[in-house]
Amino acid sequence: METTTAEFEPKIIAFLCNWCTYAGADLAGTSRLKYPANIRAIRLTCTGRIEPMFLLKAFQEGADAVLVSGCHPGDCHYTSGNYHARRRWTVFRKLLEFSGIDPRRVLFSWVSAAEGRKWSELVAEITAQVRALGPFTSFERIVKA
Amino acid sequence: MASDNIYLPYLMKVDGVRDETRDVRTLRLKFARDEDAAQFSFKAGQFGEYSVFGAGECTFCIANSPTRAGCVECTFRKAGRVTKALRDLEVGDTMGFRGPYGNVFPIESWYGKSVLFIAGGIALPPMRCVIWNCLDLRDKFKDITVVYGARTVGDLVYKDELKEWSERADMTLIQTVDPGGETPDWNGRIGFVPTVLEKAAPASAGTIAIVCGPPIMLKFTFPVLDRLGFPRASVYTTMENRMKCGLGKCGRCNVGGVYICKEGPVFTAEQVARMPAEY
Amino acid sequence: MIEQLRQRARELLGEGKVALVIGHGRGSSPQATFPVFITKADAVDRLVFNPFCRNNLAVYLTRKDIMPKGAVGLVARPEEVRSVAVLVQEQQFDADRVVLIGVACAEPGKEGAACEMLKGRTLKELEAEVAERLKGRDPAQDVAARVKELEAMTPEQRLAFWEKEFSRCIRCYACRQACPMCYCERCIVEKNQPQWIPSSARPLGNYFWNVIRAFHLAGRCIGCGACARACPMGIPLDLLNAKVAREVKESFAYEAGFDHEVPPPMASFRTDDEQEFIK
Amino acid sequence: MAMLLARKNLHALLRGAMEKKYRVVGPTRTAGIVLFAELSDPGALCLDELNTQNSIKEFFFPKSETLLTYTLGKKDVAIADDFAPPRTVLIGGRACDARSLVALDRLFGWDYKDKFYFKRREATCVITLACDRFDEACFCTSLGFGPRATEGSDILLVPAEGDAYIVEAVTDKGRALIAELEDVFTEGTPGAEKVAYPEKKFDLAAVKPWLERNFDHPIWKEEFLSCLGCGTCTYQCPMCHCFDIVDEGDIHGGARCKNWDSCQFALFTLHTSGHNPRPAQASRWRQRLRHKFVYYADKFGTEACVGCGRCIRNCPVRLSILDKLVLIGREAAAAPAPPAGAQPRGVTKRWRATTSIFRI
Repeated sequence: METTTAEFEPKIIAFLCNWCTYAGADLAGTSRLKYPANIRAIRLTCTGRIEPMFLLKAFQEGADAVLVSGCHPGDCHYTSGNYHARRRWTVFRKLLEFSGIDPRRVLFSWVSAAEGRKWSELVAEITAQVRALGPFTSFERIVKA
Repeated sequence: MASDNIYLPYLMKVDGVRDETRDVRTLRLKFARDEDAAQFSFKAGQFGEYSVFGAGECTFCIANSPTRAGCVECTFRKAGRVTKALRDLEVGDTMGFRGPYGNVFPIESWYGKSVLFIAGGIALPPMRCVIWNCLDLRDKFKDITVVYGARTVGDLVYKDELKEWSERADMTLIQTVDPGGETPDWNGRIGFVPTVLEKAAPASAGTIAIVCGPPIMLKFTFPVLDRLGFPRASVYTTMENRMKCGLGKCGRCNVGGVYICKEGPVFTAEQVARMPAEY
Repeated sequence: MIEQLRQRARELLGEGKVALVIGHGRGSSPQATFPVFITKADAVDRLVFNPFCRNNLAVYLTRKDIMPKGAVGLVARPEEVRSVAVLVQEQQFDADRVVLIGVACAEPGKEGAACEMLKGRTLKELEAEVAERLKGRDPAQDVAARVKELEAMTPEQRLAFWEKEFSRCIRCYACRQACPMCYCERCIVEKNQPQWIPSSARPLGNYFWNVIRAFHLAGRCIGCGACARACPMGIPLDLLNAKVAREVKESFAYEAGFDHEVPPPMASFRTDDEQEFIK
Repeated sequence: MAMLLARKNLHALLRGAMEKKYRVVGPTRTAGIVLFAELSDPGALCLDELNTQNSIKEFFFPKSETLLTYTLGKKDVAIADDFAPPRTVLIGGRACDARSLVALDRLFGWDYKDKFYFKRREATCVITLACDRFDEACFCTSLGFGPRATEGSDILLVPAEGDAYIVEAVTDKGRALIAELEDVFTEGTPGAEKVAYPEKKFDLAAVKPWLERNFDHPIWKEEFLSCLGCGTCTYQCPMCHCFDIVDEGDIHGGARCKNWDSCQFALFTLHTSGHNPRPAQASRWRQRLRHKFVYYADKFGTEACVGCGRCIRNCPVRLSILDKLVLIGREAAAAPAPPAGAQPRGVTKRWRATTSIFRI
């Protein structure tokens, strides 16, 4: 990746639901809305499909932050996948925090297929936030050991 | 191996890929370094540890005959992490091989006798090495008979070779599939290997029997051979237990006090009878 | 009290209501009790109960290799009652498969503390009785205090703390094996396609294993502390579990093992669950 | 006259070794338990406990050893296996720990020689401490040696009256280390040895033939029901040596590792087909006992057990191998072996299938 400055460019792995956020991100693209290229999107059927292990694996592979994003409550393509996911993440992010992973590196959002603008703004915001945090070197220490 | 690291594999290049069935594949491997190829030799019955770097190691017998050396072949079914990775390899890719390990079939002591091979399903590969070894020394043996069965016609491996064997006048091939596994044009037998064997009733006098199959097949085939009058010392099998090191250290392949990897994999039925029922 | 316990066990076995009673037996000292398996009414004198009976016996109820076909009697402290409630809630077996012999100690682990029989007979009665006994009492205050200490640290400090604790992990899985809720036929750590959790006892695998295990117990752990006591390397696993249990309680107003008839919290939801953390 | 090490000079000995650039490993207290670990300074040495939680095998056969590293190219793979273990002084092991090394030498040197183990062996000087106490889990004497046996040690320190250890240099390596650190040792008249011997608890000579004869016996079904199937006993055992070989890494490269594995795990022997030769926990216990006292003894001339008692102290359900050996010893005494040659041992008349005979 080319950067004009020596500024740190974080890698953010985004696990996106196929029906809402992925489509929202697509809309942002077709609407020519600009947002930072730090996001690596992984499309999944539903937020309910996202295993907690996916997040840990992303950190193992060098992610500086992870984002999980799906349909707003009530809008799940499979009726209730996002409700189940919400419960899971409520606990898992607290556990990760307790295990030493900065909660500012574990992010969640609801972005619908119509919210291209929200998506672009969200990405800009979290990229700036993670950039300010710097690289996740402490986890890299565990991976490399 | 030149190295003092007994866990260090030879680097091998995939030289050929052949699909045997829907999920069974044969790889032909050549040594990446000529000096390894020059000093490598093996005998029928030995096995090796095949590895894909990043996926791990897996134990298979060497499936080609030492009379047709110059390469190492393995036939495997895609079942787990390593075999999946092996299946993803293409010609020219690099993988690892440690071996040869284990004891051998005492083929020279069978000279002048008839040999009967009995194999089930994916157990033909360990047998294939011995069959070709015997066929390549055809005049040393009297009758050569192969009884081979699989669950379905589609599960029979080495179809080209089966065709060749069935057409050869100097050997007999009896093929069978489990009831329900036949196709409309199937002209082999139908039935489980032990049953088909008992019906075929090959002569036991002056005959060596070599059996290979899953534990459950062995348990049903040995009694048949007992009844057909084969002395247990003339019945050979190659046992396959889960192995990791192949070097008699990792401690998992033993049946009773016998380490399959070091004292086997080739045993006579007489030796198997002395083992506890834990295989 | 012990006579009442033995009498109930004697009746259950004598009347053929259960094929087996699992309880605590006397070891070389009162402190060293261990699980015993009693199949005959005249052997119930082997049962003991004292404040040092700390093994969670519910762990055996899902062991297919030893459990009889019929019903099982279980000497059940509040920990076992709650464990059985979770196992029944998760449909591992029917409630009538286990006959609970309720017992309790006023201060587990304390020499001379009073022990008594619980009155309830059915799982539902015992759940209520245990809930009543535990009301307003936090038996694991020291654990809660240590959780608070850790929470006061920065994430970096906590990561360093756990890195150091987990560095001792030898991956013996005593934590898993001692836990009644870890009944999976194949644990996630044994799944290798892909290899979710590295199996080597190295920092990354150790971190993943211990964190994921705690998560898999979310809303299920009843806080018996068997994992931490089983750990031969002194890793404070109970802190992870206590933290998760507290989050579940605060977010979903749920505590595991008091009602086997409600849906498990991680397999259900409310449309108005909290979501402040979601942007 | 004998060579002595004053107890107060113990730290000086370790400091001397550290100054000579040895890695010093010894018992140290961490998180409430005493473990063998690298000592950062001599003061970290902790000799309070009779026996450490972990065994010394970790320093010869680590829980995860890198056998080779690989770097993945497009079609090629580069592998490397440089290995140079640190020069180490290992202090504070017991006679049982030291004896385990001699027994493990035979396995790792059997035919194929495991360089990782032997290079660590060569680089390590083992200073053993004879025991001045024992506990109920100790049974070295039942295995035919004792708390001041020298086997496997390079130097043996025997506690004696007068706050000193009597120093026995057992090997050339031990003598060389003593010469290197000679300042801390003194010559003197030794006080009486303070060595405590646990009583002999079973007859080893009777246990082995009983185990050989009784592959099928009600004991196997009745006595091991409480086993949880964890690997604690085998991982803390100085003699258990089973391992797994796995690759760890990413798309660029990684390492092939030799990791501890345990015969007590259900997956240990599971075939790809789903068949498991040892289907029940009790069959795994039988394997553990028979491996230690029959198979290993037959192959290597020594039991794969040194009586250190770690498996007993650490078992979450207090399932004691010693209790079972005592029980087997009693069984053996009650039913003596049939006369030799009466019947060839264990020959199958009927071909049987492996089944689970362990359910209640």
